[in-house]
Amino acid sequence: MLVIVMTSIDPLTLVLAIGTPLYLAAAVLYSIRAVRGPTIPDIILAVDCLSYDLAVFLSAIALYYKTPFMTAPPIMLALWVYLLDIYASKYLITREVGV
Amino acid sequence: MEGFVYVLFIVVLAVNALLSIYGIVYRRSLVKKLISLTILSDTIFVSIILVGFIFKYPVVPPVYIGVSGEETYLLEHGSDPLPQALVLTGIVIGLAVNALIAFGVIQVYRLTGTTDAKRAIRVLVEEVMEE
Amino acid sequence: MIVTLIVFTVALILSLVFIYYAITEKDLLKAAVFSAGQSVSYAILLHTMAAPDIAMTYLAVSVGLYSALLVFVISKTERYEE
Amino acid sequence: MSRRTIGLIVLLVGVVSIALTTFIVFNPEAPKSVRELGKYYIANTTRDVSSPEAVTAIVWDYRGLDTIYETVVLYMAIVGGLAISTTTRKVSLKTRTGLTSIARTGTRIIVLLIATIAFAIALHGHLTPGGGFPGGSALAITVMLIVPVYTLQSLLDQGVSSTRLIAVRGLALTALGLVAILPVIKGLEAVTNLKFYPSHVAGMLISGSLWLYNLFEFLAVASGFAAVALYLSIPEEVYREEIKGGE
Amino acid sequence: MIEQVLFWTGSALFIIGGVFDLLGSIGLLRFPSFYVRLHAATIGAIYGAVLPLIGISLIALGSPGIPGNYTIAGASFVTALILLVVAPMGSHVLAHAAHKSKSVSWKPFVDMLEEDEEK
Repeated sequence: MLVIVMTSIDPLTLVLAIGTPLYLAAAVLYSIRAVRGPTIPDIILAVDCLSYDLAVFLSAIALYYKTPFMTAPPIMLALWVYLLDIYASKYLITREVGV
Repeated sequence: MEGFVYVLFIVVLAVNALLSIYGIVYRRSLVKKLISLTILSDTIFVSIILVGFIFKYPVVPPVYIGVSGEETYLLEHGSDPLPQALVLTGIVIGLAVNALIAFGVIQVYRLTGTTDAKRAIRVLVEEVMEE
Repeated sequence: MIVTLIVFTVALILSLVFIYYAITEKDLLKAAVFSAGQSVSYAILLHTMAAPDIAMTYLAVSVGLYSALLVFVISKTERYEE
Repeated sequence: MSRRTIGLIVLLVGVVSIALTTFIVFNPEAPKSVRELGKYYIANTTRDVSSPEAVTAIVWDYRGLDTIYETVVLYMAIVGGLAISTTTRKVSLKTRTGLTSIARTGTRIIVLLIATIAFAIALHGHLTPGGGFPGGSALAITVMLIVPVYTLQSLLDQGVSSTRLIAVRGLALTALGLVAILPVIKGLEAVTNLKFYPSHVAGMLISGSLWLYNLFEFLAVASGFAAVALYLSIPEEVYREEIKGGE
Repeated sequence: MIEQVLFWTGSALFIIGGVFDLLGSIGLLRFPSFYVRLHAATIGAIYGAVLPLIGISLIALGSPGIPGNYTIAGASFVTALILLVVAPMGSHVLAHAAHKSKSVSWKPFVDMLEEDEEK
């Protein structure tokens, strides 16, 4: 079954080959804002958007490699991407994280 | 094309490692040394995984699903499990050791009031001389 | 194969940029955020190299626990490096 | 443009040109097949360890002794860190600010999801990618999230204290050592897997000792990092008072 | 037939999401201040991440040749739902911190939130 999948020319590769350059261009633009951003919230916002972008990307790669075992990393990335937001905001507001 | 990306991979990892070694040696802030240390260890982990990667189109993780005729497919297209197993423990141990270093940095700041490596040593030496 | 190679190139350049800015930044909180960006770009490299175990562990440790640890250290010491 | 931007551009151009020169001059080949040792592990993992996951099989069976010693190193590092920053005062915080109610509600949902996924990853480690190390780190993140959003004091009120976490950690490590040593009573070597432990329990594949190792490693890593988080989140005033009171 | 429809609907969502993501990134790069950039970041998060993830799950449902395609579809859908919760919360926390700590410089005509908090 797998050999048949490998040998046939499928439209999936075509779709991914059209779609991925858009996401990668967006990632490059986000990272330009991340390194240029004048204040801390700007940088964190850009890194967040980059991470959401890359969560899409990790799922697309799991589809591209045709394996069901590579689907857990995007879930995990999406779950605690906002941890840095919370820590940085708490530090900016109160200077001490635990109170 | 694959060869060029392979060379680029090695060169970029080497430059990353050199940059982080610069950060460890020449930056005076202890927190900056800690950040550089993690970047160095991450770079080394990625370069170990690169040893086990093969430049083929469908590369799959070395896990069996239960489909017939799968063993030949995995032997042909699976990535190397040995470097992955070696790195898996290393990442967690690295975090524990970094937590130990972080506690040390905080303690140095409590005792001397600075995280600058040279100034912290000077403050400590002065305290010893006064006694 | 071509998608894999493009992803490798972009992620490598991103990691180089983030590491350069993390090392040369004077504000340590900004350096910690750049370090988180470097972690994300390394995670996509590891995931693309068909190592989901390592990608999961790396995401949990480096994107999650390590950035929190750095903000804790910065909040307990000082923010700017002179 | 500042000097940093110029330095970055020089670095990027240098990296690409070095790679291009090396590629044109030496023309190296990218690796196209896995080495023989890796092929051995892939081919024999279902027969030797009865686990379809080659990475977990290497971590806990082929090189199990190695991993157990690394767990001991983990324990030493965390205990050393906690010993440096110990305090004799009882921590109780009067002011509780926390974050906004939107962040609280969202974090409640996300923490539940993280805990579920952490358990799933850890207990499925012998069948799918994952295992004790990623699952434990993921569970520790729940504590790391609760501390800034709901404050340290609310965790302490719920009974999650660092002494209890360290006790859980010690118990988990003891159980890990017992699982490793138990085959000795039948005259086998330590860290043997399928000769002593069954591969199926009640019709479900547990791959011998792999499931037990994953479970205990999960508990050990999670409680260790959670204890580190609790110690780090104690406010600095407590330590300042301690240093003043000591003099 | 239904598989073809699912596949091409998912592909359309994936590519449209890419276009939205590019637009959001251009907005993040071009807008003048942090509070305006939050708007572009929302476009990048919801239209640029949640929409294509649903598209990926539709693509996986529509291609039965891939082993374990239902796992991929379910996991992508769960990721989309999680992002739907997480992304607005992260932006909210960041905006709250930026307003409270006054670390972002801006010149508003009127700041209602500050007036409310002073009362």
